[in-house]
Amino acid sequence: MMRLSVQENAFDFGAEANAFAAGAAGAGAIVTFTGLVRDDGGAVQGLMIEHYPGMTERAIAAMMTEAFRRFGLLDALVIHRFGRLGPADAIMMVATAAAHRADAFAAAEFLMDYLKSRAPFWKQEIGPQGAKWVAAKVQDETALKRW
Amino acid sequence: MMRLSVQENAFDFGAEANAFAAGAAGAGAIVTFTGLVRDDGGAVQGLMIEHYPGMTERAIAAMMTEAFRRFGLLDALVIHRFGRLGPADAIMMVATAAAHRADAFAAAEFLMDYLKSRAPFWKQEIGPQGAKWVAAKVQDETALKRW
Amino acid sequence: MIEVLYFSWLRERIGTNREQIHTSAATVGDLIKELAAMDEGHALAFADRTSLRVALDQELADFSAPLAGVREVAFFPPMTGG
Amino acid sequence: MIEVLYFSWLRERIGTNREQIHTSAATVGDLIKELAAMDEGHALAFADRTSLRVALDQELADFSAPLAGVREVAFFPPMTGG
Repeated sequence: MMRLSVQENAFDFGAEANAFAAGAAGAGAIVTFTGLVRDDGGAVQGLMIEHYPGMTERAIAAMMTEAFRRFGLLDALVIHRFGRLGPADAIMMVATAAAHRADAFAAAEFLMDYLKSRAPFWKQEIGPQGAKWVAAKVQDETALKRW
Repeated sequence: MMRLSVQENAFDFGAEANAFAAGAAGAGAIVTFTGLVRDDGGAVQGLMIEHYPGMTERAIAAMMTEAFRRFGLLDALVIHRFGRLGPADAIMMVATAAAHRADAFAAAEFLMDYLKSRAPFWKQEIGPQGAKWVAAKVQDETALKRW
Repeated sequence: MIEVLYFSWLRERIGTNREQIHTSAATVGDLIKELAAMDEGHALAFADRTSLRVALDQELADFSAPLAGVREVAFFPPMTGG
Repeated sequence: MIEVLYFSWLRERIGTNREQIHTSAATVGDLIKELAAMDEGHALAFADRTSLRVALDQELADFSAPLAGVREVAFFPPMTGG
């Protein structure tokens, strides 16, 4: 069982987390991650997120399937937004359910590491001087090596 | 900033997660963990959790202070229930907020490892044959060594 | 006089969750010896020290810790929170 | 004929998000050479190959991958999701 949504609309983090926990029959451990738009003290007025429709869903589904296999998950959820986002908006969330906490944590970190560098999203920061593409970080690429 | 609650009443995981995310000004990453009562295929009808009032709050506050110091957290939340719980009830939750995901994940895992073995809670499983104290796991003690 | 608290199966074996003890024990270890000698329930509760933990005034401590100035001693098995 | 897609600053430099290309290029590397030679925008987009990624029919691939049977090629910079 897993659910994935690539969407322009905002989502309700808490409502999604509750629905996920309620549906994860037999789980002892639920981990969620949510990424928020940081305003960096006013330097960032928002984000514009571009993605590759079709490939995005395919790439995320492949990561989720791999996470199930590696960590024996009972359930997983990925929601990722695209389009225009404002400061403090939730960009995306991941939720994982497992019998025990070590697997739920590891799966959430695995999914995050792969979403950062292997799902076709590109972020643009909108600031007082206009829009600027966010550069990929070396440490995000390095993070993949641990899996 | 941090909040901790040791309580007998149930809590609303999603509502707490949303309130936490809304209050974590400047955060880019929010991690939550929730522990649920596993029914183990009907073998567990519920839990009875005993604790040491006073020491519990003190021990959790000390762990949270240490997590702030180590991981540069922006905010943290711990809710832990005691008393009688039913199958699939949420036992406890942890939430951490940081600028970046690595710190939010590490802090949540640190808090969980310490809550498991250093906060004065004792779980009793209630099953068809009556009540049975849950034994501490060697791997929970071992998990502390990584910090 | 010292307040001694018991939790989980230590509480069940001893049959109470707290008792006041007059003692001149210098350390936790000395106190354990005195308590274990009180009756069968106490003896059973303190039989296996590898699964015994202690807190002095609500802080975890070792069996070698001195009792001077301590008002509350708690004995319990390894914790199982989370 | 192959459908070529561009994202992020590759799209901006080239000035379009997709174009249809008649090519007999055998590999991604060969196709990049052809595209880079088209005009200034393409040349600029493909100037730095260390920050260039490619997907063939929506799967990540290497520059040495063959194009035989491929219908959709996408070029983009390193991804920044999450």
